[in-house]
Amino acid sequence: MINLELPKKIKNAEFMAHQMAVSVFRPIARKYDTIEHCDIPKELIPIGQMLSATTGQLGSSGSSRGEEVKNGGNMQAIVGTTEMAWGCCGLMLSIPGMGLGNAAISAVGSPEQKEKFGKLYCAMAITEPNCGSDSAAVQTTAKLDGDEWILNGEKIFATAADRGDAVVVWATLDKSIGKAAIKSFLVEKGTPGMSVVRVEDKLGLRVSDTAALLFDNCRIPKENIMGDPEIADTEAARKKAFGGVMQTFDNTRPQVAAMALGVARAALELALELLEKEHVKPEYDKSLFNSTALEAELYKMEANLEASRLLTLKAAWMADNKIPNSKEASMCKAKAGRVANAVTLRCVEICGTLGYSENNLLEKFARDSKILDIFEGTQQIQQLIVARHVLGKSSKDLK
Amino acid sequence: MINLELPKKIKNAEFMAHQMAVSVFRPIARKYDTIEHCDIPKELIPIGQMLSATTGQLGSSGSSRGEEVKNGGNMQAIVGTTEMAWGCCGLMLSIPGMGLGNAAISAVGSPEQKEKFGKLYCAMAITEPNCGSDSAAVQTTAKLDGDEWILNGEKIFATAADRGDAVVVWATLDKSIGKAAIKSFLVEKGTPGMSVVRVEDKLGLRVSDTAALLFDNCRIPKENIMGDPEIADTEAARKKAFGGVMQTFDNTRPQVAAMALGVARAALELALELLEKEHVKPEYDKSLFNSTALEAELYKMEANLEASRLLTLKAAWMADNKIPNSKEASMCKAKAGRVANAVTLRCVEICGTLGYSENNLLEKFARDSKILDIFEGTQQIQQLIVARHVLGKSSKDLK
Amino acid sequence: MSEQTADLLFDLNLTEEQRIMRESLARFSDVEVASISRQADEAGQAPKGFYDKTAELGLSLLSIPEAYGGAGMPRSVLSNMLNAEDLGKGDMSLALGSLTPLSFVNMLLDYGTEDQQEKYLSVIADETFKVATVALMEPRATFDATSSKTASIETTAVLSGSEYVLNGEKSMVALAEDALHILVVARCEGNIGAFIVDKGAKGLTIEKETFMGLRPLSLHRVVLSSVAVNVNARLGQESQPFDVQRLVDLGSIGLSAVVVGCCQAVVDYVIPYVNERVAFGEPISNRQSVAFMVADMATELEAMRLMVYRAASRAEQGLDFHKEAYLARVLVAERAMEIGTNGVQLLGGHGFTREHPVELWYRNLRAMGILQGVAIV
Amino acid sequence: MSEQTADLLFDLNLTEEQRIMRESLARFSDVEVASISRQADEAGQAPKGFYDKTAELGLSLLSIPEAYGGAGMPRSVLSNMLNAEDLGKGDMSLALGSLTPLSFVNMLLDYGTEDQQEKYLSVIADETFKVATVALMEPRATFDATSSKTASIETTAVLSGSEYVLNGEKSMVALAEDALHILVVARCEGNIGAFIVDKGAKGLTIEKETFMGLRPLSLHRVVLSSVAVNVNARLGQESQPFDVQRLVDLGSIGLSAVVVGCCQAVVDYVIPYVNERVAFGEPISNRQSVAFMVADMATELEAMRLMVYRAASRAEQGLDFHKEAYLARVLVAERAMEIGTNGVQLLGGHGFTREHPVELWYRNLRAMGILQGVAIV
Repeated sequence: MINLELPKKIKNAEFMAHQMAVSVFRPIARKYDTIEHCDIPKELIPIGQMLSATTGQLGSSGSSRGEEVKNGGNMQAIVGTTEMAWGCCGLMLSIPGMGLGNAAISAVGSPEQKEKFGKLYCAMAITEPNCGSDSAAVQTTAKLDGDEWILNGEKIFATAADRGDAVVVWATLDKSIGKAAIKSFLVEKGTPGMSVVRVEDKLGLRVSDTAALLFDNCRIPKENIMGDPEIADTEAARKKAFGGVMQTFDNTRPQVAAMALGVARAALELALELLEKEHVKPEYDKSLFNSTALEAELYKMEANLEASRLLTLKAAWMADNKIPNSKEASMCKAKAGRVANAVTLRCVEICGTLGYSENNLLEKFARDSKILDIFEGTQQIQQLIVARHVLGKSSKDLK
Repeated sequence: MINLELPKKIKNAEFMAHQMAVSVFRPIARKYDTIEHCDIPKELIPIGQMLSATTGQLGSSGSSRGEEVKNGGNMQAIVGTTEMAWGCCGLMLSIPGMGLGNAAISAVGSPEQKEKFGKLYCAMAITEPNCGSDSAAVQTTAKLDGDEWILNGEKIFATAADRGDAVVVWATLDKSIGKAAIKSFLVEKGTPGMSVVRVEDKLGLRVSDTAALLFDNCRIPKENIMGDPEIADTEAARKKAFGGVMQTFDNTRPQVAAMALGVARAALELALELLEKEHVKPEYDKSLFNSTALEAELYKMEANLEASRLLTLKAAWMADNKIPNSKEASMCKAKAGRVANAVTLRCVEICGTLGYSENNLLEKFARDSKILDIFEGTQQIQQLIVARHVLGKSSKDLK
Repeated sequence: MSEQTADLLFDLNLTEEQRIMRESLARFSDVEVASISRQADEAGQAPKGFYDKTAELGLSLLSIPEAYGGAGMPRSVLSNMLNAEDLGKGDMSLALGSLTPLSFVNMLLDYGTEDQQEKYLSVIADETFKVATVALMEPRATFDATSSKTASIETTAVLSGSEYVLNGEKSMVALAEDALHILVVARCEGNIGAFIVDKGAKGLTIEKETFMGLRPLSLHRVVLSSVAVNVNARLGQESQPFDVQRLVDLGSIGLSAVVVGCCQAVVDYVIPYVNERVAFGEPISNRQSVAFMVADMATELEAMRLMVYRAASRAEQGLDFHKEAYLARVLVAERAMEIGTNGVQLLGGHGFTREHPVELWYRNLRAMGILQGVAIV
Repeated sequence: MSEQTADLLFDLNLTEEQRIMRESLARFSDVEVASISRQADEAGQAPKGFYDKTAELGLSLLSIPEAYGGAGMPRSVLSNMLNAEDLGKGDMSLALGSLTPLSFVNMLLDYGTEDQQEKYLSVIADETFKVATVALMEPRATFDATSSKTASIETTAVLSGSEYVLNGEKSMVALAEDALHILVVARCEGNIGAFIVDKGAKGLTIEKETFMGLRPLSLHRVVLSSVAVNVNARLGQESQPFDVQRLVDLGSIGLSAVVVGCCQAVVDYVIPYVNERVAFGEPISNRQSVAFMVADMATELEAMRLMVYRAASRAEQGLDFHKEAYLARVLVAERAMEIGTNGVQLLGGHGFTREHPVELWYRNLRAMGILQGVAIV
């Protein structure tokens, strides 16, 4: 039966995450935004330990159990992420042990790899200076030399690559082959030949470290390749191999949408709080054009935010029910990303000097939100994916 | 010195056009919208005679005289068109003798052609069933057979082609050559082989006749070709030949923008009138977010309309001053087209039952305005042209 | 309505009954509604016999108690919403017309006394289409029935002996000319009440109104000039006063559902069109400006649908649904009208002609920004 | 100001003087302003000596009468606007900082008595940068100085003997800490007045405020706790009362001009970037989603500029310009903030880093939605 309310179990998870956001994240959000570059914030260490011990809420894959569940790990991860991002999205991304690399290892790592790297804080390095959303254009190479892989290349925008214990690195076995030759490799911190070139100064999410890495004849053990070391030789197998890589995005995109929901709701709630002090309170008791401009703006923001939330929940529900959700994952990311950016910016504007000031978190939310419409595929990439699904187009026809 | 006010001369022309719109067009606008298909509305015949006798305000090309004028025929045509469209855009397009074909003849016709066809009501037939904004894809053929051209093909969306006395038809001398082989031909009404297939039923601009024409071995005299009958054989000459064809758009696009301005301003004024009866009156005395939703909406519409108006005036001013204005012509058409559609629709909405009702003209303006964002190049085509200019792209790079 | 809902799982699946109903309504909507949409628009009315066909679907009958000749099924806002969506996909005007008696039925089920239900519902419960309608809106730009606190409703009902005397003007009343009963919403002693006015009442004038869209719906101006009705014609009792907010909210859900159906029709129509239409040597859907517009339409349509479903499912569960219905309306109004506009834009000049249905949807979808409160769910 | 303007032709050409000034300011803006924009943002202040360099341009001096040490040129809103645009292209904060004394000068030229002009303007007319500023805004979300009819200005001035006593809080006051004089706008006997408060006045507290953007501008909270000023410190006389609306309108024109300059910088930066950046085998500018975004930015920038030029040219001609300034602000606010956002979006992840200036423009351009009324033109 159609029901779009969250069940108690999920509500409880939401409540717990919210409590953590209120008590741990919010009080230190401004402080670490100002500090910007630092080690793992100490307040996050117990949280990392706690989350690693339970099912990692941030690692979205593989969480739904064998039993027939309709509202499982994906939905739970959505509400958890939303609440933590409500607290501070930058801090959430800085929780040790909750890296994107960890998610990849738990999804496609071998038992040995899970054993060895599962407890570490693992970053993910995909993007390169000359390939943004074009994941198939990886130029970093991996060459087998006896019992070792030799990695060469440069990676940018690797979240937690400076603070992490290890990095999952995408590299190609053979540039001439394309997608099918792209594999991922586990590189431990301190491996000779891997160096952090710089940690980025950013507009927002300042507490989260975003590093550029250089691989200069970096040698790692042969068994540190993830998945099948062979290059698929049929078109179908090639597609499948790269598809596996791309599929992780179907799980992570709703997660980024959830971050966007959290940040945007945080901004909207704070704006309402500030406005209520000046006796502005939306009552939903007049039609849009019979309201004040401020009320109308608040209603429109709330409507778009709620719409984004429902799209995101749907994508998660589909994943929990093993229904392919690539289109819906991009739909929710596209809408939540642009809505969150628009909402946080509008909240700054409607709160005037208070919104623009560092005395409140609104301006921080507006800075943090921009990247949520960019990473894990920009707005434009999401539109492309949705359009290909809807129109039945290949990536060759619709570029 | 920078001045964006209209000089007295132009203001006077504006005033006269407005008077005509008020006294002739407005009173019969609803009537002819309802009748839809009819002969030339009799009320327009004296207007056509009057305008033909003076400089045709609708024929935008060739109107600026030899003397050094800064505010000449183009600007005058803009304000005249705006005011007439304010009255009723469909009626304006139905004024006999003011067809797009007339503009083409006065721009590129030979003295003999001007003599013979100048006094007739001439339509223009460019679009074909399988080419919309892609003017270079013309499939209608013209073949020289002794002293006659034989035309074969089908044309659609030819304004005034049913009511007009003659049609300017675009046809290709050789499909394999492309743009350079496209020429225009004068075909008199009643020529055997040319028939009106149908007159379109439309969403808006109902009084204006939009016809589909069939050419089935239609023979016309050899001298009815306009411009050079030879096919340019160098790349540069080819570009120039087709460029000449395309250049007429640089003159007509600001004219369509002017129509959009007129229709949108008509809607906004009527909405204000209806709202004032219910004691809503924008005073510009509060900041946007301290206004009511209705006021804020009115301010935003007015700002965008004024912006479109200034862009259009700039394009006309450039033309009057012989400054190439292809980019600006597309900019003003793009913005005025989308703004006019949005404004007219919003006026319907904010006036509720009154806006949606046939008792007022708001709903008609909202129907009429849609095509203004489509014909003479859709919104998307204008964006393409502006983008090519701004980014320095060829039509091959940016499709 | 239950006070507290069970701990349901988040679910987007239909019940088996809903699934079967959808299948049959989808077929009906396609074969009997969409196929006559253009003809009805040009004629400005539904073809003869059309509404009797819809009566056979039993839409108004379902939740009328068996004692009064109905099917006696529990009223389901969700199922009604799904029906509205399916019919709306065929044609908005014909959908709203078909469901007009249901709005009257729903108001009587919610607020009518037993006597009122018996008297009026047994008339509606018929195999041929019996018309009753609700008159809420008034002909003013700033009219707003969203809140009973506003003074926007100017039609008045004044108690005089054993009668209420009604004065005022109502607008956009569907099928009023054929209606056996019109439920008129009016101000009465500082409150808002609803009064059943019978066909042919003295002082009642009904004029056809024509609009940009919804032309076959047959909308009317209803002028009440000292129309007297018996006190028994006032809906509801002291204990359960008539709630105009609820009427408006259910109206938002119902209209939004019809509109979601229509937007689905737009999306379904433009996709093959842009894939087949060639310009500059390729299907126009190979261009990002076209493809992204379609992607956005599909995304917003999905978002609209989920918003409407949530409001309806809360209503069904007896949870408060005012805010959800309000926000659904805000989103649907903005996006649906945009989809209507883009439908024409994607077809270019062809979209402007009446050869294609997009111009009709352009006109009809604007109603989402205008209409308020007819409780067809 | 003349009462009635001559019948000028529509014209977008600059005067010869303006053309020459543009050339030299464009060079200055590029070499001396844009080059230090990032450094100043990170430092949260203009580099030492920067403002003295701008003083050499004579921006504040130009229209100060020769008798007080100025150049005695007629004040030109148009020329000032062009200067603001050119400086804004280099950096919004540094532009607004450079022009801050001019806002004080302009207010004195418009409303000051001869005595006031002599006393205060001769201090400003100096080859080194002398700071005076205007304090209008207050730290509230709904603060609105657009209308003198609103009660939005809460700072008060109460006449007590030969003094006015000022109480209240002002926000976003540029360069207040270094200001020799602060012109404080306050409510006084039901009207709005402007009062010159000198540096170090008793009861005056100045605190640094930090914002999302405009970080080098050095904005301050100015708290007035029973600050007493002589009656002669009240700007203007009975005959020409201080006009807060005019202040706000000139402020809109000036800020809009600075913002137009900044938007030009964004457009100029993204064009080569998207032409050079390759993804999926081609420059990203070959994709319609990217190319159309740039086309739209360029179109709206042109529209913004024309709106601002029109308002300024009307002010220059002595025509009423309130509505034009108001509408220019409405358009510029919406579009400039959009251009700021799209600047980052076009650079993708790179735009999010502080290696590129787009994130700085993203932050600075939001000020267009916040700041009100500093008459720098």
